[in-house]
Amino acid sequence: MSLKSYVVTRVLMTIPMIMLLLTFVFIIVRILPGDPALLHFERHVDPETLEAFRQTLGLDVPILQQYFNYLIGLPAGDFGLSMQDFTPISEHIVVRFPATLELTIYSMIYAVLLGVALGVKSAKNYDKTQDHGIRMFGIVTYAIPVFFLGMILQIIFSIWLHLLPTGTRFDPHYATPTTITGMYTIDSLLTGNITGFVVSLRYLILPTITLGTILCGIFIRLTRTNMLETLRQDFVVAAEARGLSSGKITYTYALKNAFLPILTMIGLQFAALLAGAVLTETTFSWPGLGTYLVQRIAHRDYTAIQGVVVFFGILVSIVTLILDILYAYLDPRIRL
Amino acid sequence: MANLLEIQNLTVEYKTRRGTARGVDNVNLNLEENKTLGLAGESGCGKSTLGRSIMRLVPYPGEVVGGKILMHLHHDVPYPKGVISKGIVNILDLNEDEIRALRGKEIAYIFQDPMTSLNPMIKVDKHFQEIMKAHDPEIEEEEIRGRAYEILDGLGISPERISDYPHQFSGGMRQRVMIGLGLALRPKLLIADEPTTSLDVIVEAQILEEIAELKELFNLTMILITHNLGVLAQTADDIAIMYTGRIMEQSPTELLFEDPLHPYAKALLESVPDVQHPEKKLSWIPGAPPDLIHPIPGCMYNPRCPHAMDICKTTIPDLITVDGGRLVACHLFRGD
Amino acid sequence: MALVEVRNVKKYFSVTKGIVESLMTREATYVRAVDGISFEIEKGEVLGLAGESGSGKTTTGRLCVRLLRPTEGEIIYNGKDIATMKGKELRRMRRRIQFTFQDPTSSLNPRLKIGDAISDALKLQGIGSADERRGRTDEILERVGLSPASSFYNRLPHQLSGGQKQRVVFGRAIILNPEFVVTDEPVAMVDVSIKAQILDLMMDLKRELDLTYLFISHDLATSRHVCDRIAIMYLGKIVEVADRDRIYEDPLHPYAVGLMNAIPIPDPKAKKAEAVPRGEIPSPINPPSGCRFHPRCPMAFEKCPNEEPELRDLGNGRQVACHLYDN
Amino acid sequence: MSQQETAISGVFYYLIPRTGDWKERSRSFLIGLAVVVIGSLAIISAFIGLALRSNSGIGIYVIVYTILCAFVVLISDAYRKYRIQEKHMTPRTGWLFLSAIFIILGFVSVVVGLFWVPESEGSLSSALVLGGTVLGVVVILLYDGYPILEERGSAGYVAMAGLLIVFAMVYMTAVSWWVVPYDPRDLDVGPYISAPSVQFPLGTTSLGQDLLSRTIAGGGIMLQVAVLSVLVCFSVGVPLGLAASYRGGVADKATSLVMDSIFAFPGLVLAIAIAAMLGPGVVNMALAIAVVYIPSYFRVIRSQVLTVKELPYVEAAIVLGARDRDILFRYVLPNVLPSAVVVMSINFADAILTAAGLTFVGLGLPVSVPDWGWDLTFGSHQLIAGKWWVITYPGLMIVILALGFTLAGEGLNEILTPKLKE
Repeated sequence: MSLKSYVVTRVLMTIPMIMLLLTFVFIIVRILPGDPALLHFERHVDPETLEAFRQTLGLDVPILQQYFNYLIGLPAGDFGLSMQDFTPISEHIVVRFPATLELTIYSMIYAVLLGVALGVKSAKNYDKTQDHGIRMFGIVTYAIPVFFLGMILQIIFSIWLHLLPTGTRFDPHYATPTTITGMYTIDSLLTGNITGFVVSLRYLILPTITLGTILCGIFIRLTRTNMLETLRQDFVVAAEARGLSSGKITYTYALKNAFLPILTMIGLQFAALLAGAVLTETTFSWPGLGTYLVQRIAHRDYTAIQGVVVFFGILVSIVTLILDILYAYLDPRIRL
Repeated sequence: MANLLEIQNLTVEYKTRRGTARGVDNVNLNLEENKTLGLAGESGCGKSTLGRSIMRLVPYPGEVVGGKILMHLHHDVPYPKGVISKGIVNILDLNEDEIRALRGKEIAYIFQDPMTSLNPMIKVDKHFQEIMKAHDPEIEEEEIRGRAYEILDGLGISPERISDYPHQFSGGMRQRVMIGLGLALRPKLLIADEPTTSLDVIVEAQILEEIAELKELFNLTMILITHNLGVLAQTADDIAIMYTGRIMEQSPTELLFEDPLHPYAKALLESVPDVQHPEKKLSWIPGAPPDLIHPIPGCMYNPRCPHAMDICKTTIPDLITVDGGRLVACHLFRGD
Repeated sequence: MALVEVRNVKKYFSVTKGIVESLMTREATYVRAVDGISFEIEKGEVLGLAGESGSGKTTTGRLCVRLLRPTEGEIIYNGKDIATMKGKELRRMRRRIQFTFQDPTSSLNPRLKIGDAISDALKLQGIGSADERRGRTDEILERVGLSPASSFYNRLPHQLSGGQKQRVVFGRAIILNPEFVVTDEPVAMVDVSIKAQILDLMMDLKRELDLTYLFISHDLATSRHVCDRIAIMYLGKIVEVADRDRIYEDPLHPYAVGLMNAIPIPDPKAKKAEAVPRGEIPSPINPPSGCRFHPRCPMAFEKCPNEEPELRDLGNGRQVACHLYDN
Repeated sequence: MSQQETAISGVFYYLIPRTGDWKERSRSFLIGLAVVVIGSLAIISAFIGLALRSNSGIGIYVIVYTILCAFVVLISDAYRKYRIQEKHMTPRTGWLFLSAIFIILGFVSVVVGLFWVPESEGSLSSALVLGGTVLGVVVILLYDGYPILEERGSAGYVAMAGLLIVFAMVYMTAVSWWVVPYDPRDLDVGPYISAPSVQFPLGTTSLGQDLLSRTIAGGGIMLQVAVLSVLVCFSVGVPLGLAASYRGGVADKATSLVMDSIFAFPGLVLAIAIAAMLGPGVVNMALAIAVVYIPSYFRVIRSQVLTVKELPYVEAAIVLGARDRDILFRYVLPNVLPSAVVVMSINFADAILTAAGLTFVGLGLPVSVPDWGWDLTFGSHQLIAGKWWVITYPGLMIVILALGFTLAGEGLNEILTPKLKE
């Protein structure tokens, strides 16, 4: 199959997946509970208020029509209105998403770097103490609830040692970097605001370590398994038999061959990363989409919950799509 | 003629969880220059392990535990940190850098499965670059290409295919690439480990033919490891028959086929189907080889041997020289 | 009448394509593993099927036991077409036609005792009570040389040697009293010193149980020792069929000639191989036009790339598909 | 080995653990063993010490009763082995016998519980049944499972460690209500958020609850949610995977697409959406989690079935006349179940972590029920004041429980699906 037709197929495959997802979320939020409007008001309200409430949110029309309105609105960026204050959810997303994105990007980089480094170390020392230690580290980090790790780090580095700040993204004593992308570290660099960069980076460190550490176990395991598998292959022995050095073989052969699975895993783990971000943000009062979602839960703001969930879903689909295409482009065995 | 390679009392052990198995047990072997030695035996007899230990590439968990592998170097072999001076060197005494300098440059190894012996992620020309750069970091890109073209052309692969990936080649072509890589630096010794076993009979004949031609052209000394005695009959000058990690008999090819001395060699030859003699009654050896983790005392062949005597069950027969420089390890030939 | 009659059988495997690609190109891509072959096997005969990997010989064997369903054509067994059989009828037919696999290790369930592996055949066919099945299994174990049966019955496959496993596979194949057994490379995975042991077992079983074999092997030297007739396949086609001695001593088809020349001979005094065909077997997705062997054939002439030769009878039970022998 | 003359001496023979030769052991193994044994003894004696001054007053008796149950199982197991050795029992009837012992013990425990403290309305009974069963299973695991696991080397030890941690946690939770020093629901048993002291060894919460009692008793909700969600996942995912992949065709493609879509979704976010709509409750939480993890089972089973279907020995069965259902139940199912068990074990850890996450974002149970997730959530508000103990102990408990399941899954994975051997 040619790369072009693969890309087309893959893009076409994403559409039914997103549709399925939208429908699924719609069913959960709008149909399962019966009447989300009634659910929103915990106590009894008078019928007129309820009716007006429904009308504003577009919940008064038949369910199928609601479904179509929702499908038609999405491509235009219409994620509906919040039940709490009737503001468009898309506005909140625009404001808060950069914070989440910044956190996830740094965490992913940290997780991949740490995971791959430890994985390589582990594979090179196969079945030795270091290998067992690193694998144990991977297993233990997998078993720690992300918010628990966040709290422990917060106590140690922020409260006891006063080394790093915590809570929110930026120090109120300084001017917030000018918004370009919404990601403070990038914005401050773009505007040449070094203080802003350092401050925002200091605020990022703890959440990034928290989220990244939880995730790095998977990359450790993946790198280790793939490297061991590659090092076991005939062509590695064949390369050794030709006099290539073991360092060269480890890094250019084994690591390079392990790179593609890692790429795939980055795509798969992006979803886990967003899920972890929800909890990390809440722990560190990081003003991203995750905290927004949790706040909306407390307010029983079901339309907002739906909007954020759908946004996350679409985001994941697109990231996976891009990585899949990248994979196909990089693997010589697929490119014919 | 002088010996290119002398193996003295070589013992290789595999330490597994179940126990220790001697893959190669006290083997002595001399290899004359410009000759082809066939190493034959059934699966698990240690012939591949023996070949690999010459390269110091015994697969994990195997380990050379004793003996010497002496190689006669006709000229100094430089490597990045020094020079191995000419004369006789013990391969087992070399350090990592030194043995790496010999691999590919003085000794080439061809593996059984061409499908897995080339790195699927890199192109064929990259394979050539790697081996040449490993032994001569200063070599020019141009020269690499030129030499690779020349070698591939000699093997019937058109030069424009040099920038293809391995998966774009058929099995026979890949094995030719492997041979080309092996001979790229004009080594003295070629160890071919079942080079045609995974190939079809026509391609097998083609490749054996090509190897024979290249041997003449490059003045190679060759060790051909195979279970197929038919292949050896046509190509080897001498044949060593192995069983349970020991050499049972070593004889010039014609003498071996005419009058095998060791009962095992005799039985093995009688079990080979011969397309030219359909009237030949095929025989077989009863029983199975002993488990090497629980070796039996004396000659390991004694439970299957029709001539087994009491001494066979207690004493390991030495490899002794009998008429005309033939070597045999059997108590039947004690008195000679 | 022949016991098995294969008439113009084809087996195409479709190559998986993307959704888009299948929309863009009309023509489906197929691997033509077997592309119109016909042959017959007489009762009590051993027909050898030889050829290189990719020639379609294993697919042919699998078609004959209906592990695969032919795309086209008929397989007449005892007067009945088994190519289209289904359900109960097919299950009953399976008692008569058996198959042995190349790799005895993977064709035995690693968790099943070998006795159970053999008696499973009876259980699957619903034959006999538990005691009867046990008795019959013991009999079969002894029959294939795994005696005493009681010491072998409870062993697991990994406790047996390669040769013993192949014996179990044969035991499983004969317990249903078949007439016709397709053996796919039965000695390819066993060591040379016990090859003859398996072949002896095969021939003993044939004599005692009146079996008919389709013996699939790439090893022509072995085939020469066991087969009565040999059919040579190339790229999904049969190129030559003849009695054993004729085909080895006087092969007609240029491919058969090349194949014979390439066989390694365990005799240092024998002549070296000569006139081995160039190149390698091409992909069966887009086989060459006309005679499929023509790009590699030393004798090819203008007719070969254009016209496909038919398998024609030259008398004496000899059939060749080559334009050199067009009258 | 079969020279036992009487049943008594035979049983006694099998009571001696089969441990292999001590001289062959490496020193690190012996040190490790000593650490494990001393550690376990310390924890057990601390637990018994706690039980002696329990709030219910009968804590120590509850523990003694469950140990008695384990002892009965131990003797029955030795008897079973003796009978099998003497060929009076087949392995099959041996296991039936053992199951019967378990059922009888369970029944006795129910009756004992009901008559001992009738006003507990069966909660004592369930504590006794669960506690006794868990200790019994641990005995079987140590006696019969250990030799099997030991053969597999380090993977065996990992699996063993994981399973023992899990069983220890389950046992602790099962008998917790009867051994804790204070009622974990009671407010104001001590000062608000006091640091660890003699009276409150782990300190108190912001509502004045005893943290030690809550830490011991707090696993119940999480375990219930985890067990329930894993059961739902398993009983939906496995049959669905089998059916879809075995039949193939459009149904398979459609189901796979749905499963892949769910799988690609951020799990916790989906669980949050579902749990938010379903409202609080053990069953609702379990369902929310189950939906997220069904695809893991489906995918593993599906890929396994597709592999197994092509195995030569399955083809051999087809040639022998096996029908589809023969193949599915006799060949495919036994081969894919080990993978499902591995997924299940890892899935327990996932379920526990997700449950904790749901509680953390405010979708948990009412605060009166002792739950590690809640204590952690509440404790997070006290963090800024440096009150570390409120979160540390419940958090550690979650980690240990999830770690137990992960270790068990990791070990079983290596044992049951051999991939990277030697």
